[in-house]
Amino acid sequence: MTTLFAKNIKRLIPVIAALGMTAGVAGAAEPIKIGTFLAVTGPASFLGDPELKTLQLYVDKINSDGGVLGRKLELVHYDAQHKAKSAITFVKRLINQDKVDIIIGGSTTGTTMAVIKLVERAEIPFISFGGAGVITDPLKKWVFKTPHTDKLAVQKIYSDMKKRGLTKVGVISGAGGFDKSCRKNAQTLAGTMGMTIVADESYGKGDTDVTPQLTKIKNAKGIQAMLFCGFGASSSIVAKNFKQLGMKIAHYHSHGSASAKFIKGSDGAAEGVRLPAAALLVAEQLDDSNPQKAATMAYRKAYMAKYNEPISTFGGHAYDGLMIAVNAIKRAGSTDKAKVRDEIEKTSNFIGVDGIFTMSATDHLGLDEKSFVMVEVKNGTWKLLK
Amino acid sequence: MSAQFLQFLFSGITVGAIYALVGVGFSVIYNSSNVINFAQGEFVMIGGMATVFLSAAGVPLPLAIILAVLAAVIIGYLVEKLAIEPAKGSSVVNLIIITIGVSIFLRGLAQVVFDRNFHSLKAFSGTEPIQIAGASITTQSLWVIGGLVIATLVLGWFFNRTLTGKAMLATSYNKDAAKLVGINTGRILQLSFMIAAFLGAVSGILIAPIALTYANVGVMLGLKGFCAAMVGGLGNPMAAIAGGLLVGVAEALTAGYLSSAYKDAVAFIIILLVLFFMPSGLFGRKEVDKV
Amino acid sequence: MLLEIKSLSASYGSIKALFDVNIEVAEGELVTLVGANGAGKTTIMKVISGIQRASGGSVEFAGKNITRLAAEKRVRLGISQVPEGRQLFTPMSVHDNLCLGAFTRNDANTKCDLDEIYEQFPILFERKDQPAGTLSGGEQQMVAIGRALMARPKLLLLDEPSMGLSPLLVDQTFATIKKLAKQGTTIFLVEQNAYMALSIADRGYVLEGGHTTISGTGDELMSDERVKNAYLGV
Amino acid sequence: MNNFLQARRAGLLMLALSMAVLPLLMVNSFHYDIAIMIGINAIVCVGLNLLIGYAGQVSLGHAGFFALGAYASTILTDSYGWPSIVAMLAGALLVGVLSFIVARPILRLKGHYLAMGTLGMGIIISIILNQEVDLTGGPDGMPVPSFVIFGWEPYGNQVWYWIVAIALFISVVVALNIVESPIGRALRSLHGSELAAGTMGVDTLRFKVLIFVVSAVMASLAGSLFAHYSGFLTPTEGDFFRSIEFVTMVVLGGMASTFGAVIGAAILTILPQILAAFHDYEMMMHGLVLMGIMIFMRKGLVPTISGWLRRKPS
Repeated sequence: MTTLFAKNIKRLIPVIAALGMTAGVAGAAEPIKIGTFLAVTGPASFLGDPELKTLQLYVDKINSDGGVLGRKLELVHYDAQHKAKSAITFVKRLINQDKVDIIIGGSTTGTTMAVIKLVERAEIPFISFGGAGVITDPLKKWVFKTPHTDKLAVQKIYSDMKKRGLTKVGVISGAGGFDKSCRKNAQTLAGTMGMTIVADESYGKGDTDVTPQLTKIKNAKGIQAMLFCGFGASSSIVAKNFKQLGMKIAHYHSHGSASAKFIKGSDGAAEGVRLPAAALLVAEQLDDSNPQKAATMAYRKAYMAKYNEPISTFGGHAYDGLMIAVNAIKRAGSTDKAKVRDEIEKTSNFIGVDGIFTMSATDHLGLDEKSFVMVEVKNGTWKLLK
Repeated sequence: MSAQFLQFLFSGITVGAIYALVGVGFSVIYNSSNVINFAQGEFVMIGGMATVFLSAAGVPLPLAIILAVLAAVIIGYLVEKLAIEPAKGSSVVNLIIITIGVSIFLRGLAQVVFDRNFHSLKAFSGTEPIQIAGASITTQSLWVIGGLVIATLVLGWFFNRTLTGKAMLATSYNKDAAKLVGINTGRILQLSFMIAAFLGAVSGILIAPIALTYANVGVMLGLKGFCAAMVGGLGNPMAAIAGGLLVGVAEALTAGYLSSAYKDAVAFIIILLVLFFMPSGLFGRKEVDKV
Repeated sequence: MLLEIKSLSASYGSIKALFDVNIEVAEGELVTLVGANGAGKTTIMKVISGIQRASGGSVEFAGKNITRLAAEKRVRLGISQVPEGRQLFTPMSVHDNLCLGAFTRNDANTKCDLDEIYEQFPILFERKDQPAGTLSGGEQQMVAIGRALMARPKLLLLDEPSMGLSPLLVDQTFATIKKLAKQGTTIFLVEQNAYMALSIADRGYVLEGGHTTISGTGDELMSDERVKNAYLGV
Repeated sequence: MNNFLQARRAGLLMLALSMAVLPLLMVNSFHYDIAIMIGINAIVCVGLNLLIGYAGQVSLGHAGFFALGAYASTILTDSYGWPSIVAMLAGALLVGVLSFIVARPILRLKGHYLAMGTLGMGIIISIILNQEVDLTGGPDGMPVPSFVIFGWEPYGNQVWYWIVAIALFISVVVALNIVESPIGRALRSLHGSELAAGTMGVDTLRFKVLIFVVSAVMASLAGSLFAHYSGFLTPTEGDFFRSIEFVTMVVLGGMASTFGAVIGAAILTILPQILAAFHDYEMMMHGLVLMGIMIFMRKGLVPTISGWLRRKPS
């Protein structure tokens, strides 16, 4: 028993040591290390997959153009899935072992929130791709983000509803973090924006049918519109059930449904669904005078040329994050973490895929409601609403 | 009000039919091997994903369906041959971990062979719902329910009328006695995995237009199917069908009348109640503790 | 020899249950094996039918070494066992139980031809749609024997057929066995009720402490003092 | 018996020694992080091993207890301002009472029914943690206040390493004492044959309940440590897959081997870090490793390897 245990421990040692071998060794002309942890597999892979592809695409592009400050970029990536614990472990690995200069990524709000304490303690700049507003509100010194918040999305949706005279809303949301955060915003904003929530339903993980919930919404008194907070396969299931029940009220989704997969998966049921989305989604429909048109078209072209698959708005978050980071490093003239952080905060009028970013000491997102456009599904494709 | 109830019932029966089909797979395998196959949900996924990818590759849908089911059945056979058979005589915990290992492996494989996105199949007979007494049901739901009815009839015929079916039942009742009348119980075990894979794949294809399909679609369906089999009483395929419908309808009614947030807990609360008060399931036979 | 067992041994884990067992059964014979409880009688049966593995020695059937053959394949060769405690498929009907006995016979006309069995055991015909588990002990024994006969065995193994039966039913059961033997079925019978067994057997063996000790014709054994003292309670 | 005591003392010595030597091999804070996670998982596994390995009762719901302990600590310190030690003990008490209440009906079940019962219990806990957003922060989780022991706040992975190492050592001592106590002997008879134990006059259900509660409380305490160490908590800590992970660690290391539980925890904590290099193939490899070990080393690593060693006398 004893000797056996000793043998096992001895056997373990090389494994642990091997983990240490990968630790970077300092050198003079070393690359700028950009650390990232994304949900490339698992249920949030629809976020992480295009994000990683975008990062790889543009890191290669920048390197072939001579790099940044004369140094090459090196992307250090781990697949943290949607798991907070993996995110914590991998961010520790990025900070302590890989010794990266900046961290971007974190596909979900959950994985982002989980590592905030770590990056704040390590004092390393961090640009998240997580959706929820809590990431930068309240403000954290070292934390920034690129995607529009669900709060902005709900604001945009409510404004559109108001414009059409709809004030009585039924909300349906899933069990995920995005869903719950969006639902909470829908509740709190309803008061300030003069909306009334007349039904509030939710569904579970992996549910295949939500007609009972929609039936309740359909029968809610005075209902005029339905808002769906969620993403992935659920978006299509909700749309299909909505159609099945012959519901006639206005049908709104959050920006979580802003992907071609949603329309395709809905088998025609997505027709008439309105949602807020990044301009990227309808880049070719933008006015030529729109300053975002050039940036979004360029990203779209590059991505589709390399991967031969439709772009998603999520990859856009990664593009903006990487570019904001690179620009800040250029302006700082070094990878000094404090300087880079200050420069990120000074980002101003950066025309990205998600919108035009102007950050400040009180705003670590730098986007407003205007960065969203409202679109509607028409004839199986996105139609920009003006 | 009654139209609303009917609507909940339609939803419950559609979902319940899916749980039932998965649950029957659990039962059939448990019957011939006392193995709870935690990879049962993955057969559902393989059926759906393979059909989607084959038809996207230009294979006509009926052929794609046949090939997908065939693929699932072959994988079912391989799972038995390569993971279950070598573990003959292992303890319950070991077998649980092995089948969970199979489940993780198959999901990983699907991510590599297919992809990580969700996909949909077009509804088999259009998307126009049918109205019944103020409630509506999609034609695809009818396909699912029809699939369950046919599966029930075929299984009933198989177990009660064919010698192979009877041999399968006999093996579940008394393995040694089955060997003594010349039944190859190893073959029966392989057959049970193939039947379970067949049922899983068929349900995966039938629900793909409703629930969509993706590499992890089987996880929750597998657990709920397990509930269905357990509520009915492990080892009785017909009871698993009743169990599945019961769980599905209970979920829909809970979502409709009580709380949609805790709808998912319903299946598991039913399970605990059944286990505490009727340990061999609602329709199960008493199990004698083996010394 | 139809069945030839040579220096057979078997064990449960590290416990040796049998060693050096030697038994021969010729075609048409009714041979019995008697011994005390726990002597290993049932283990021998299981080794012959293939449910239990032998750890040494050999089992030959009709000149073929079957020591390592799977149980279900032995049925095809013509070995049928009526196991101890009957081991019916209790939730299934009597009819289905009997039909499963013919599982290995693929010829169409015997698919499930139960006339002979029902002729032999008329009571089973009356009970044919009842679940086997609801029958009385004696009737269940008939089903078990009937199921084994359905395979048209060359060798019928009977393991403790009198166990748990009332004296009247024991007599009935032994009458049945005798009748089967007369019809030409080769039978190997294991019994705790040594007196009954030896009185109908052509030959017999005594199993003691896991190996065969005395053998002889039924009459010889019945008059052997050692057997008398130990097993016949005389 | 004497032999066993000797082996046990030597085993503890080895454990203490290896925990003392390990820091010499660890180059950076990330290595400490892995070691700490191993320690926390190992505490759960040592407790779970009493239940699975010695009492022969499967639980597919222990992550529920782990998460309850973690959330109790977090919520009581965060929302109610309790001292972390008190919150930790309160969490343990809560889990103790809860596990005691569910133990009797659940442990009457056997085999797959027991597995299903514990699985259902764990999933219900996990659903509650996900749904009660105001209390738990929902699926996105909540930050955890720092751990404070009598005014001292441990900071840095090296400090945490020692806290967890000491906690693990105590857990192993407690577990070994239980194994060697009259209860432990009763437990082993349980595993052999329950009916036999029943006829020997051992009140099997009472012992099973006791062990169930002990293992749940150990999971709860480990959960509290985890929450404070990681600083952020999400409901995935209590989900079905986490429960499976714990069970796998126990079975992989070797059932009915306390040190095996520690080794199982170590291997399965390191494994994902190694498999991370395989990217797309990570899940497939993970599944294969589970299957392979369960098929070829049924009794788990430690008993199987010690069996090999015993077979060839060296």
